[in-house]
Amino acid sequence: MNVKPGATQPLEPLLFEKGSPGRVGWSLPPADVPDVDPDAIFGKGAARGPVEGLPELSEVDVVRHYTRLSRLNYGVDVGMYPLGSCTMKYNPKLNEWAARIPAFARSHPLQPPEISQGLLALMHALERILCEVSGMARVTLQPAAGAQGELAGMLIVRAHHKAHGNPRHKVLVPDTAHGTNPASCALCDYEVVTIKSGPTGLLEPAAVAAHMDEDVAALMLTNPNTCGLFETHIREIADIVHAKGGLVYYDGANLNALMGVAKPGHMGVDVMHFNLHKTFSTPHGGGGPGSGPVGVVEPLARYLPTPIVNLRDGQYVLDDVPESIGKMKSFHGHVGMHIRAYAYALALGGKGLAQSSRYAVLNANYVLERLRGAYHVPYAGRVMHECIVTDKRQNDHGVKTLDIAKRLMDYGYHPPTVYFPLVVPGALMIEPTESESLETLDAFVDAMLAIAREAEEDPELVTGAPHTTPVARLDEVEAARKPILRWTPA
Amino acid sequence: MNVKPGATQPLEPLLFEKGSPGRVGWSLPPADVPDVDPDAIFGKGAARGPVEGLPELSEVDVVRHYTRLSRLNYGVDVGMYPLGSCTMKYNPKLNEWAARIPAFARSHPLQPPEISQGLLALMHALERILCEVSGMARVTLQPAAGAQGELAGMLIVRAHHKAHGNPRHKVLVPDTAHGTNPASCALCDYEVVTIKSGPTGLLEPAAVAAHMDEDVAALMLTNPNTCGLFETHIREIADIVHAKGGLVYYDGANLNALMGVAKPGHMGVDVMHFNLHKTFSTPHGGGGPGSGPVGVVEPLARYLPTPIVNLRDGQYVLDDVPESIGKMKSFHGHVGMHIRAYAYALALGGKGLAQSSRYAVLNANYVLERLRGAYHVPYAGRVMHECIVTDKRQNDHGVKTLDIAKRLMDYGYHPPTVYFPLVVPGALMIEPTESESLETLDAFVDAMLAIAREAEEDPELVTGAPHTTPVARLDEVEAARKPILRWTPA
Amino acid sequence: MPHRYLPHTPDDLRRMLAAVHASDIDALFEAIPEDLRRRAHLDLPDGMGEHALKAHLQDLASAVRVPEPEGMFLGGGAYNHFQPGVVDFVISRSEFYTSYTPYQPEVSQGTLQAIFEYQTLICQLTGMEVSNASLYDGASGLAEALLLARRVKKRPKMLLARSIHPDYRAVARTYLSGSDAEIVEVPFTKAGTIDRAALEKALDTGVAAVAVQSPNVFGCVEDLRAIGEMAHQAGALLVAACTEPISYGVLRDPGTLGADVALGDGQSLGLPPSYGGPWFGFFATRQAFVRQLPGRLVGQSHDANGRRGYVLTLATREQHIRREKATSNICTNQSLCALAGAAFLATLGKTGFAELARQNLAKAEYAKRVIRDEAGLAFPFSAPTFNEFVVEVKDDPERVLGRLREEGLLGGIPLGPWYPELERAILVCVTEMNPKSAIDRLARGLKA
Amino acid sequence: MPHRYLPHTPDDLRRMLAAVHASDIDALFEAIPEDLRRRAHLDLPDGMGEHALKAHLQDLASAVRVPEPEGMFLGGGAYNHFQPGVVDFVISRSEFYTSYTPYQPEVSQGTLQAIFEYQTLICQLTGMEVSNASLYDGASGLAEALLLARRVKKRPKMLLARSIHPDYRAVARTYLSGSDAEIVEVPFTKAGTIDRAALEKALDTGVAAVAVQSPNVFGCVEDLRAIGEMAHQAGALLVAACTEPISYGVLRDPGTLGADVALGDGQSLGLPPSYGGPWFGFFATRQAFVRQLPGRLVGQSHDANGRRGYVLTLATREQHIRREKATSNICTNQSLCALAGAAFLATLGKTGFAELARQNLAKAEYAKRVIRDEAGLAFPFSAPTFNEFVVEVKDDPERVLGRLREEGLLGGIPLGPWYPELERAILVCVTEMNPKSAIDRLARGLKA
Ligand SMILES: Cc1ncc(COP(=O)(O)O)c(C=O)c1O
Ligand SMILES: Cc1ncc(COP(=O)(O)O)c(C=O)c1O
Repeated sequence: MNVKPGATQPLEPLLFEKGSPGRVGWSLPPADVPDVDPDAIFGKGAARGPVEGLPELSEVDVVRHYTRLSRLNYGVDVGMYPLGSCTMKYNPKLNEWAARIPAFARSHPLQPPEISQGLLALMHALERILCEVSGMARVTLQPAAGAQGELAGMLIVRAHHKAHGNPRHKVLVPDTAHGTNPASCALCDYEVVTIKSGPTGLLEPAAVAAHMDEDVAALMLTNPNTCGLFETHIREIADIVHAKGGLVYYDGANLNALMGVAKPGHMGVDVMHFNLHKTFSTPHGGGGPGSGPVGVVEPLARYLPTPIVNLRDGQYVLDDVPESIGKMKSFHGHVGMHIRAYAYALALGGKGLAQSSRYAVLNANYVLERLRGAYHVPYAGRVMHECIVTDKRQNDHGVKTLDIAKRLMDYGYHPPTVYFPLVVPGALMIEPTESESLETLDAFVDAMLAIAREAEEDPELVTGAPHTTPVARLDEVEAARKPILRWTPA
Repeated sequence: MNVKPGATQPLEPLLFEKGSPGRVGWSLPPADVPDVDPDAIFGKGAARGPVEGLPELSEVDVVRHYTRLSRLNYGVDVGMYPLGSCTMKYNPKLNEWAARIPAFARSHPLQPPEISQGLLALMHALERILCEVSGMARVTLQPAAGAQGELAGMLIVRAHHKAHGNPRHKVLVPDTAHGTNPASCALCDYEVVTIKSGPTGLLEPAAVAAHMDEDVAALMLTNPNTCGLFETHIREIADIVHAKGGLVYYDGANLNALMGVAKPGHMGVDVMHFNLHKTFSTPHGGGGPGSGPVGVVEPLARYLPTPIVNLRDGQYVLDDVPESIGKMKSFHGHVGMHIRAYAYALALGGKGLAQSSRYAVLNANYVLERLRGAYHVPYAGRVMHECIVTDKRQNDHGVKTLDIAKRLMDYGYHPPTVYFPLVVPGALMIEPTESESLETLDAFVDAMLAIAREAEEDPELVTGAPHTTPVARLDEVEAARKPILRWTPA
Repeated sequence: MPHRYLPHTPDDLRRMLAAVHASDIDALFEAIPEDLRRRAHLDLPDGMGEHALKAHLQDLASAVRVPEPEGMFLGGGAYNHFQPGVVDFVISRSEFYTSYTPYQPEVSQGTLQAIFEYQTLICQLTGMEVSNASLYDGASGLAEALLLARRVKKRPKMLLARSIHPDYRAVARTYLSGSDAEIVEVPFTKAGTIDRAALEKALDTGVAAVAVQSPNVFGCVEDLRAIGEMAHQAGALLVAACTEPISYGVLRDPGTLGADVALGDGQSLGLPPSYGGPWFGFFATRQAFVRQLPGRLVGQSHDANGRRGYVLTLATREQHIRREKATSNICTNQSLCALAGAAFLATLGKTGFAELARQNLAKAEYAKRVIRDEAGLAFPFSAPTFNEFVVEVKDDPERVLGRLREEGLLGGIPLGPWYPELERAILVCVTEMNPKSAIDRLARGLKA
Repeated sequence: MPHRYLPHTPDDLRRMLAAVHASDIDALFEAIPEDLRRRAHLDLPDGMGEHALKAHLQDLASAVRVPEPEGMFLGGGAYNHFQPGVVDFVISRSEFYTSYTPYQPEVSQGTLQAIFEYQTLICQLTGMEVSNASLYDGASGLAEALLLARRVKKRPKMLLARSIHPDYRAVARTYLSGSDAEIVEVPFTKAGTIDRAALEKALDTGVAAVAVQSPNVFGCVEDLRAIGEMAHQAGALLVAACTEPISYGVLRDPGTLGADVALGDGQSLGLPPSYGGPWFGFFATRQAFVRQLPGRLVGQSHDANGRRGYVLTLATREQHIRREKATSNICTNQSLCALAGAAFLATLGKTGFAELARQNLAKAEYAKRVIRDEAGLAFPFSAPTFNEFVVEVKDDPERVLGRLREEGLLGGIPLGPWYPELERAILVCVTEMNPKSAIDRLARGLKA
């Protein structure tokens, strides 16, 4: 280690490097029933003593360990988090309270529906809200995240085709698509046919038509796409797909641009997923949990994952779906996330949701407009809820997208998404979300402009960044070459 | 400002430097009753429009503002906080939950006792616990903090003497006393007579006897005293005071050394206060709220602040105290703190409380023993729950106590109490508390030893500290010369 | 036996005892006389696991049968308001609640800046020039204001309106009981406000301060301007306490009306009643008296690199420097509660705070109307009120309130125990938490 | 109209629109066909203030009538355990729950180190060599394990014990429904465990994996070692799911017993049931299969100054790099829940976790005794169990459970809907949360 003690705030040792044998952070009252002998019950060799290696810490040790670790993290509560495609909007505090209401948190997934009416009512109401926002006929709340939603959706596509005699073999996926799209297709044994997007960043009807045939099960697209552009030709494209009996799958990761602005259900979309952890403000939790409901048009509702909540004779019931693709998850999905998303939708109401999308789009356009002078902009014209700039100009000074991203940390911001979508070399994909005020946007843009100047005047300041974070730039190559994936005793 | 943007993490603007007219962070539903015209009700000139200057922020702005500010702070949850005389022990998470139980938090102080039995039972039980720990006959929970406890206690002393015909005029206070002791005496119009402590740091019976006469209302002392030493002669001293009709007031700030080890009630103490925010783990909150119950021997109970909780016929009742000194606070004191202290005492139980004190003392002695080689130790022998070292040796290199304190921050620790007690020049008063493990103590001592080395080898590293905190050393002199005590519009 | 709060393992103990050259822990206590130690056993139950303790506390809580907030009409110094979730989020940040008084500014900028902002917010609400960092509560604030007046004016007499909350007066009396200050109470009129003729008579050159409360304990708004003019004429200070700071959102601030000290309880600003605390006392005064202020102050400064920062300042007023000559004995104050107050004001903001005050006023006015017009009850006092008021019932108040309690309503506070002459009077408080339907039920119940 | 979640003021809007050269916000949406926009109105109610929304949610909650934890005897995949306060404290730290996947390690060391520790803890519990950073749940974990086996073994057949939780099997079927993999179920015996004779028969060279669960859906402990030997003999992998990870505190780890993949739901490790989630799926395997692992992995590295640090690693397995060739489509996982699990294990520690497992076992054994000896009921299965077991009642289970419900007990899960042949059977789970008195009441109620 090249850093002297006291030259920078100390890092935190691992849980396993702390503590002492016999120290405890928790204890049970003595049992009120006779003790038993595991060896006698399970037979020797099948029973086990205390788990070797588990930490031995007092309560304050644990509290400090995680408090200190948390302070090494950046989050939405710390500042602007313009991570494109991730919709890092504000996560309301009320939602955290709501999910922890004891009657909700303590509910067992197999307790009888008669005593669970409040939860079922909430899930049913959330489904209605998602239907209204999307124009879909029915929505399942079961999938755990966007990618699982995609899998559920593509299995519904498959079920539909199978019911019509042939599951088909191919799915068309634009080259701008998120990695989960082709991966989900592959899980359903569909061959992925990549469609090149046009020079304006849009999917062109002709390109779709050229690949569309009766062995294509579906077109899978994101709208606005991952370049932040609305797929203007979507209905024409949907018609082309439908004409050959194909279905249109809509990746709703970017729905935050469209609430109250346009409904996928009117665009020719047959199946779609939502990311409640994007559009509906449920927190990302450092990488999850998410929630990825799937919406479908009426004829596909019969394939939805089972069960589904219905209202019958004034009672909410969990109904089996007879032709269902099956179950995606144990029980009912991430109900804790449903509660948060529901609270969010109710807090904003119809008008507030529509305003959110409008402001999200205004924010992205505003940032783009202010960055134009200093950064290369790959696509002309307006954008939706996110915008892309690149490092093309900065490359002349040896400064790359990754450097700009790292340098932003020194200014107190989380970097944008970098090097995605793959079709834009050196992309910096900026999604401010509607949560950011004009002043915050201005301060962020000012930092970007300062970095552009630094790239010209003092490029090493940028390529050596970050300078003010708890650790300096980390060696990711080394990590992958000789993976150390767990602590082991020295 | 000499710091370039991006050279250090940005600080946080003031609330008033953020926001924009018309922005809101909260709203009420429309009223379900007719609106009214304040001008008509109060008369023009007596009514007022919106308060000028209040912030206009969205919810996320507020959350971020305070999250960022919090990250500029150090707390017990961040690391060891060896602030002498402050007992910065772990603040259990369970206690925070307990104080927020809705039925407790929503209780109005004037709601009838019939519906408040759970709270009154808790307060009564806490009084019994404090009596058991201290050996006092009765305890009032009303005082808000230690200093208010002192005032209540000294007013009880005064009431006692008044009832015996003469309130008397003087109070004896050792020179090691905390500043609140003389200040509280002054509030009761008692003249403070300072008693010099002896060369071993202890109060000497002869010194007390020399000042004791029939115009002395009380001796006010802290035990262990603020040098961390047990006042060995306490009973002899109490006898001297009692012989002249005086009372003994015991400042319980350092009671963390003595639970289950020795009871003030057996030492000749007549009145004392507790600091629940020290000994009983209620959090310090960046300077409060505290809670400073006062205990008395039986004959003084009649003077306690009114009302007091009694159990009668199986019901808890709030009884007036007819000869009471009056009220110290509106209502019943800091009940939220009583709940926390009660939960703490129950979590540990009698054995655990006794262990706490024993380990607190062991920790202080261990630290002192390890520091002896590198720092000057003003008093020989063992200490109780805290220990004092000084900067005497480091002075040769131009390094002072304040520098050592600031340098500790770079090693990730909160500094000890500095320059207190006043009788020890350049004191560093270290109170580890029982919450700290051997490893933590060792790491802290290692940092202290490293600083002692730095003081010799590279004194400017120490005198220029801190180097790694959010701001560098602050100019306190300038602040006092031209006080800026609030933000004003530019 | 190891405990979750105590990290010492048997092996740690062995090593530490060896290091301090002690055979056992008892050896460390040799300075304590043997017989003290022998008698120190704690006759208390054994410690409890987290689960059992939670269950026990929940049992106690279930023996507290407080109704839903919509049925709560108690005020009288503690008010039934909504606490935005943001406030509890803020004061639950570890670094705020587990830190000490910010004596070391380099690692305490969070608390320091937040309190500097708090001081500013209190100045904005009260219209005063300087605010301290908080006091224990409004009641001790009144006492401190009188002590300040005594230091500033060097006069012994304090005139206190009898319409000040009795707990405020009681605490002031306790605080001043050791001193030579003399407290004289001034009666109230049928308006429910201070009797100005009596005040006029009591005002002489021995008076250091005239203290009133507005809104006062009856909810009535005092004419601070007129009282202030009288006080100032006599060379005394005007001390303007306040039962309910939400009223600052619709009532002219005491600073503009001539107050020399403004103070009160901050509970309404985001803190739960908690059966009486902890809350915070706000305390603000004129610039001229800054060196007489009790309690802590945060001031702006800068660091060695010229960056703005905040520090505790003017400590020469305080007990840890001045000892018996300090302006007050206060040390620990109500920092975290003041932080909650600041977060509350920041969240509500200019618009929300005005809206909140306006709705409190409107709800109380509606309640008065239905109680008068539909329940046919009378109000003993005529002065305008903010969100609480006194109503005279036709039966024993305890009986009336007992009946209301059976319907899930805490209908008000009987005033008889505080003011024997008001034995049929109930103090009723109505806030944004009380829906119209509950107010209507209350009116019906008061009548019955 | 401004909203607390939306910072845009009218003035901001004017300035921003001017900057983007748009007359109004609608102009920004010109790329969207007019008629789509015309039909996009949201027929939803207006937004709610925080107070009203809280009240509404509380109303919904009051329509959920779940009994106190002491009367809860439901298991079957979600368990009734105590959540130490520390766990919720940890996952309530803003910087943990409001951050994204730690793609930028310099500002994500908190999450990265915590997950590295999580991976270690899961390896310790399961006795496996590598753990990923979590999957959605145990059920999809089973599916991923089968897909892993398919990639590794290049064989199509998967043998699944019918004693695996039906939801696990259902999800595995769904995941594999698009593929050419074939799922064959293996029956259970009177012991309540997999029928090894049937397994022997089904095991041929087409089999990629044998999957069992231990404890299984009946609470019964499978003989992993024997099953593993059979599987390995046939060249197949042993996939060892687990209903209840607390059992690892008293049962030999699957790694030692020969499992190639160990997986399950982590709910018991500090997460509330929450009507089904979110929890996390843990997933661990042998070092040899590390490049076949689904999901994220955190690895140790160092920074430019040589300080230790953590990064996401081996991303070439993942969808964002490998797209359709990825080992799984998973992207967002259950990071915060995994963090909760790690904090739970850190808090309980070696001693507490062992103690917890032991008490669960003791409580369940006691319950079996009173149900057998005092209620006189029989158990259809003979294999040893951990904290849940199957009991046969003498009446319609729905009726028995309905009666128990009236006494405030959720007495168990009727097995008929999952296993028609077990129409009189109830699955009963007993944990540290059930006091002896409640167990005794349960026994009496089951008999009645
Ligand atoms: C466009 C797009 N599609 C799909 C996903 C996958 O969603 P999830 O991470 O919830 O599985 C993402 C996530 O970033 C995305 O941005
Ligand atoms: C010895 C001593 N006495 C009294 C006090 C005053 O207590 P409080 O701050 O609670 O008013 C303190 C506080 O630090 C103290 O250390």
